[in-house]
Amino acid sequence: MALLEIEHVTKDFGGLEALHDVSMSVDRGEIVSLIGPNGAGKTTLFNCITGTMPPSAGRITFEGRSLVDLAPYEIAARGVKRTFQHIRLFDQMTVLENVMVGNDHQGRTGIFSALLRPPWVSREERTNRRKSIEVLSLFGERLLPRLDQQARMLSYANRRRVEIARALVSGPKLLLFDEPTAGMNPHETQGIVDLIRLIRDRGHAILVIEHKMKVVMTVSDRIVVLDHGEKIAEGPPQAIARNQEVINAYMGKRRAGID
Amino acid sequence: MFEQLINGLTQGSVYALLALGFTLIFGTLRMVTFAHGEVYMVGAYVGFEIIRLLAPSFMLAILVALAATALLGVIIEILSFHFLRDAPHVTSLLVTIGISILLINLAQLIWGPETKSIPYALLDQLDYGEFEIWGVYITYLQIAVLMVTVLLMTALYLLINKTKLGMVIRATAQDYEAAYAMGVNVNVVFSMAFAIGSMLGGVAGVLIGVYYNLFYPTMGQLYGLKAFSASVVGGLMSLPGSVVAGLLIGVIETFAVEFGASSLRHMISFLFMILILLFRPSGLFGGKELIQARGD
Amino acid sequence: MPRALRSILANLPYIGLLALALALPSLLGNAYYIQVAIFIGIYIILVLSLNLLNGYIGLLSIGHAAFYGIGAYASAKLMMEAGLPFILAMPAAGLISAAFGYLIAKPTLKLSGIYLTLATLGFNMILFLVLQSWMSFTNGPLGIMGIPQPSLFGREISSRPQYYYLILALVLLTLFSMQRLLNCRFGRALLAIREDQLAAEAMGIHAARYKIQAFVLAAFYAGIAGSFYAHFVKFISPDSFYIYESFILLAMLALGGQGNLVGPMVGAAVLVLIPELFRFLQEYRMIVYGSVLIVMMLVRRQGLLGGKNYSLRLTWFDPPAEKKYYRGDKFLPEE
Amino acid sequence: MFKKMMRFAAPILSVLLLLAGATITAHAGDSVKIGLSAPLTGDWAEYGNDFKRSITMVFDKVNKEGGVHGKQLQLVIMDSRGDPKEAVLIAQKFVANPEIIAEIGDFSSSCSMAAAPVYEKANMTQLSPTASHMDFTKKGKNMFRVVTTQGIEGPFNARWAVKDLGKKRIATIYINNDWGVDANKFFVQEAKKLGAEVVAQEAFVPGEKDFTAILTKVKRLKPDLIYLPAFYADAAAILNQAKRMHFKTTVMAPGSLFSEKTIELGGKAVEGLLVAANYFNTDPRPAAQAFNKAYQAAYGKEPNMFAALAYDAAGLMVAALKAAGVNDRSKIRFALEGLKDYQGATGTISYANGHDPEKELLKITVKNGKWVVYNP
Amino acid sequence: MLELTDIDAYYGPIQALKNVSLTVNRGEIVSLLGGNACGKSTTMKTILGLVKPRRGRITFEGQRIDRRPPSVVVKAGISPVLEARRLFPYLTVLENLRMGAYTRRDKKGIEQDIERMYELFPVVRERYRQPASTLSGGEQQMVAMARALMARPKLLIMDEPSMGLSPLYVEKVFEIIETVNRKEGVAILLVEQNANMALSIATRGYVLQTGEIVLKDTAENLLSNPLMQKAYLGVA
Repeated sequence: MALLEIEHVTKDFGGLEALHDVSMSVDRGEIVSLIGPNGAGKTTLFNCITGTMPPSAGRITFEGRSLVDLAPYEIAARGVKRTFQHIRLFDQMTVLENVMVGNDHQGRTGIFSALLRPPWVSREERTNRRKSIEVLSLFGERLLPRLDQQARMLSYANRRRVEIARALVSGPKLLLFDEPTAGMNPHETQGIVDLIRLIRDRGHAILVIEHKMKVVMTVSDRIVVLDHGEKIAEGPPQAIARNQEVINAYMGKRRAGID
Repeated sequence: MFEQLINGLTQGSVYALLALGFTLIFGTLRMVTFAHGEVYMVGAYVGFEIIRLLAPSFMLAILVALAATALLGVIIEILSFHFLRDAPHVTSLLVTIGISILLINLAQLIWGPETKSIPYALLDQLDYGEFEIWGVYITYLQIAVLMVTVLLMTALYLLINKTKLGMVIRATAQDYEAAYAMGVNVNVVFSMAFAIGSMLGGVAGVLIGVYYNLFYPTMGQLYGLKAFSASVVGGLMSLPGSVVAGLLIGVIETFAVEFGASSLRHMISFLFMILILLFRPSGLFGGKELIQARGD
Repeated sequence: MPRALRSILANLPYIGLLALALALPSLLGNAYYIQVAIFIGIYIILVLSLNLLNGYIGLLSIGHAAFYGIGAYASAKLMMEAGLPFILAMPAAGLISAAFGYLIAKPTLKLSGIYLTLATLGFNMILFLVLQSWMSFTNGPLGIMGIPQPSLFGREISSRPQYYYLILALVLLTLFSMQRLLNCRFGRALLAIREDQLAAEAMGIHAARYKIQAFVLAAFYAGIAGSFYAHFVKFISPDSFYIYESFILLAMLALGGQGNLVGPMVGAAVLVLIPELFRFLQEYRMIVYGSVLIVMMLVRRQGLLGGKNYSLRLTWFDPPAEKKYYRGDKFLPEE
Repeated sequence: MFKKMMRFAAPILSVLLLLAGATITAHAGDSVKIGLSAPLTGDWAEYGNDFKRSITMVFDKVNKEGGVHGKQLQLVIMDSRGDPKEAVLIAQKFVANPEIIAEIGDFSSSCSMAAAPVYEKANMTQLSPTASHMDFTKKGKNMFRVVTTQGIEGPFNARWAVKDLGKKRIATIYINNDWGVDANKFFVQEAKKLGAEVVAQEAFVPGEKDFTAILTKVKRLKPDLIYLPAFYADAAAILNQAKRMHFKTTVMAPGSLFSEKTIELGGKAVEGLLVAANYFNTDPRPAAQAFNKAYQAAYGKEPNMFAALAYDAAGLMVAALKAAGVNDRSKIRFALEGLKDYQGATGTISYANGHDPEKELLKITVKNGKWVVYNP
Repeated sequence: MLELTDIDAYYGPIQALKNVSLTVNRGEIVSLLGGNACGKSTTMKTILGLVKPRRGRITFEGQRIDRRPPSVVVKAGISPVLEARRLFPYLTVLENLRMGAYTRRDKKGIEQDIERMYELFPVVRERYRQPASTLSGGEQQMVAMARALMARPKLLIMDEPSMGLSPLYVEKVFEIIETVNRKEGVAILLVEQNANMALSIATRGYVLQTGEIVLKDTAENLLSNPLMQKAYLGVA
């Protein structure tokens, strides 16, 4: 059984169907890309998985247990973490704190233990810091010197990186990346591609929404194509690249007159 | 009972007028003002001065109060909103609190802290006979208060739904960025909305000031807060909702006194507000009428 | 440098300030100034507690005086009628206030933004009106008089300097506990919720629970401040807990700057002092107060010390950890 | 490090500087200072200003005549806003200033009583012109008042209403504050004892303006007398609204309503209002006439009862200072206790039996828009 | 007619546009292409005056319009079709059209134009009494275009008109864009992700990548330019 199973998921917003009967799955150690033109329902699918907007119909199971009707924080605690299309960092917190928040659900420190500070509290805090710094070190020298900078001071690419680190720090079983390379130059994009592979190699499954075909083609094990809320194709990169329907949907049809 | 109903409606119409102001301002600017009660107070004092110094004319007092409170509204808008558009909500809120403190104390300097009233010789010229219906005496002043209220509400309804300005206010309320991109000077629209809301408050001040013939600096405090809860009960953005909620609260308060709960009286509006917030945060009627108001 | 010496040096500013605070009564001498200092202390606790909500978790409460009032009435009643000693009455007042905080927070927290704010306003008004009209319990607008003096460990607290040291101790406790709370998982979660609740929840933070906890905590601290107030002024009446008191707390917070522990203290001090300093202006002084508030919000909306994280890290208790793990481009493997 | 320290210390230093600034107090050479704590802003500001006017007038006169024991009297006025907490702060400020020898105020019972422990501890005399709460003078040995308490006024009015006027069905409408609750309680107790039926007791909160609901209800109960412990603005509103609904009945009220303002605000609606007053402008007693004239000369308007009470407070204070000297706070109270038959504008005052004065009250009423002595 | 020279724009500390220069001539359709977050919408907002550029200049028919509010820009003859349409959801379709003509004072002309829009967009006539939010996405796009045309613009700038529309409607929308361009003689700056579609009706195109213009050419050349595919889609 696959890690994440999505079966016949439909989501409608007051009559407008953003997703229609979508089924797909993500397996352990797999990178699956979700592509499709703007407004195809990719982000909506992410929102359904993470509990931000529960699906109107259909089943979503993770490790065999249903995710539908769980709150976002519960889903996150089960090991599903995400990044956002429009980067959502905690702007006034430092880089390190941002990443440490990703570990919140693994902590035990509550009000009373915070006040009394038994030894395990500082141990927990230390472990959290160490893990966070370790994750941040995946980006080499880019973020380590900026641990104590407020997130809002970072460049666009670095913000992306912090967001990824935040999602990654708790060691989730499944990572959802929503356009991780948007707004990055080719060099930076390559860095992300390498990183996604590295993450996969560490044993995380990844579902990624991406527009840059080059990224999609090089990084994916499998590609799922959405258009107007429906899955129109699924398969390995080579097959998708040749699929005319996909090309039409994604890049827009060439009009007969000019073609 | 009929008499109590009339009492409640008179009282409620004031809440309604004030609540309309809150609603218009919140609906358009998405900000809460705590200086609205003081706008009401200023309106009342302006009316008082006009009747006392110029002429014992109800209409004149209302007109001048309209102008004065519109101006005051624009000033408040500029201080509390225009300069603070990108600031957190609480900043605007605090400025209006500051303005409220300032206005109360300025009024105290100008008119003195004591309760003033229009001399009876002048007031008699304003009057107004009375008539009896089912054993209840109703004065023409009471009728005038109700009529002006109804007139204003109708005027506001027409303004919002039938004029270009109204359309622009609604458009700005719904999506001010899009309105801005259409070439609307949204700053002016915000000021206008605030001014109109303040005018309603100002007129309420004149009406109630003359009706009870009592003017004092802190007269707007409790009224302001209650009208505000009426606005919430009505849905914060619904103009008809504020009217109904205002009237309803007025009537319920009156009947609370009738049934021996005088001390509960002032709690009612706030209890009502909390209940609405808990069980129906969008207000009695869904609460989107300002931005939903339909012309035809 | 030996570690002890280093931490003494690092804590020098705090030691200096503490010494100053301890010496303040003898420096001031005059009982009136000590009294002003005591009121500053009360407001520091109140504003710090409000700061938990408005500054840290981003819930705008405009009815905080309600919890202050509950604490004051609870403490007075517990001591006068249940015969509890002060040392029990004060925390009990805090707990009762916290319980009300829970009752308010639980149902209202599902409301968003402005609606929650309005609910706090409504609660404050209702509490005020209840205190005013429940004659048999609160003695209505007459208020409760003759509230006994506190006594701690057999010692009566009666002189101004004694009260001063009591409130100083409470302020220090508040600061100490808050900085412990905020410098760990709990505080980080609050900030994350303030910054972006959706992202925080997507990272596994149980926002609703944290919000309730923050509300309860804030109510607790406010209740403690109320208890002290009751036993200090020895007279409480509903007027002291009217919505305008909440507004003043908000003003103090906004003026000082929120989201850190220093700003609220400064805000409380300044707004207690302004009316005192302008007492000679008699009826003009409230005009000054209102104007200061307006001008301040327009020219420096983040407050005197807002927008920055003034870390109140007490280095004896919390050695900064990150430096230990990060050396140059390498981080140390697990110990 | 230093920077960090400064960043932290700067706000606190600035606070200290502010405090230091506040310590610069004026030094007066040959003067005696009396504190006045009164509401100059807020809901009760008008009364505070009445205090200020009357007391300034008395002190100016005394100073012109050479002062007390050769020293000029100086009034230190502070605004309590009607807030008990403020009153406590002010008390502390007065007590801490060794030049201030005694205090007059506050206006409301709650402020006066909140501040009382501070004065008591410092052994400073606190003389409130108007605090009428029964417990005020029980707060300590240094608390005095000029006004008669509701404990005296209430039963006095009840006897007037029930025994003299023969009213049997009585309704009360009272302001829900410390004073109003007391005023209502003492009246109702006595009236019931005398056999009257109290058909309604309606409270209203300070600031209330709409009384139609209460009046409609009371009207239906057909009382033959309404007792109205309220202040003049409220009373004027109540009576105006009652008139508008053609609700005619006898109305009686405590001395709080005795003011020109009642007639100014109430117009024809207050005709026939019955009041028992401490002070009356056309009171033929010389002290009252002297005050009335002096006040009119100074401020160009008729004084009210509050002004008269404050006038007497100032006069009593001057008398006490003359007797006790101006050097020792603790002596003033003995001087006050020793005063016999002080002829004040509000009657003959002595503190021989406790710190509440016993005075003969005047029965007055409104006739043709004027206050006149009640003459059945 | 429209000329952007060396525009730099920022969102907070983040640079969104670097050195962007482009021109639109009278009567032509120009496409501005690029992937997500590449600065397309920012360019459009900068032209409209919703974002203030930190550097550079924008002229329209010789008039400087950078740093001017939208009211001036719209009056000068530039009308926007906003991203995601941004209709006023609770105004009727007719009211939305009137909002488009906000800056105009000629009542008669406005009424005539409304009639014209009814002809150009039959949907608008059918639905003119309905609140805009009750329309489908494609219908809303029509209304949005009609609203923009109500200002009688000389230049129409359109932000992703194809977004979220069904293929059928995308086709239709582009047809209408062409019609509008031809019939009304309005120049159009088309900000699009749907490259093939956009270029098929455009005369020229620009490709943006991370806030910089990386390619500019005629539409035909761009369509056949392999670099364009690479830059825009990252297809190898």
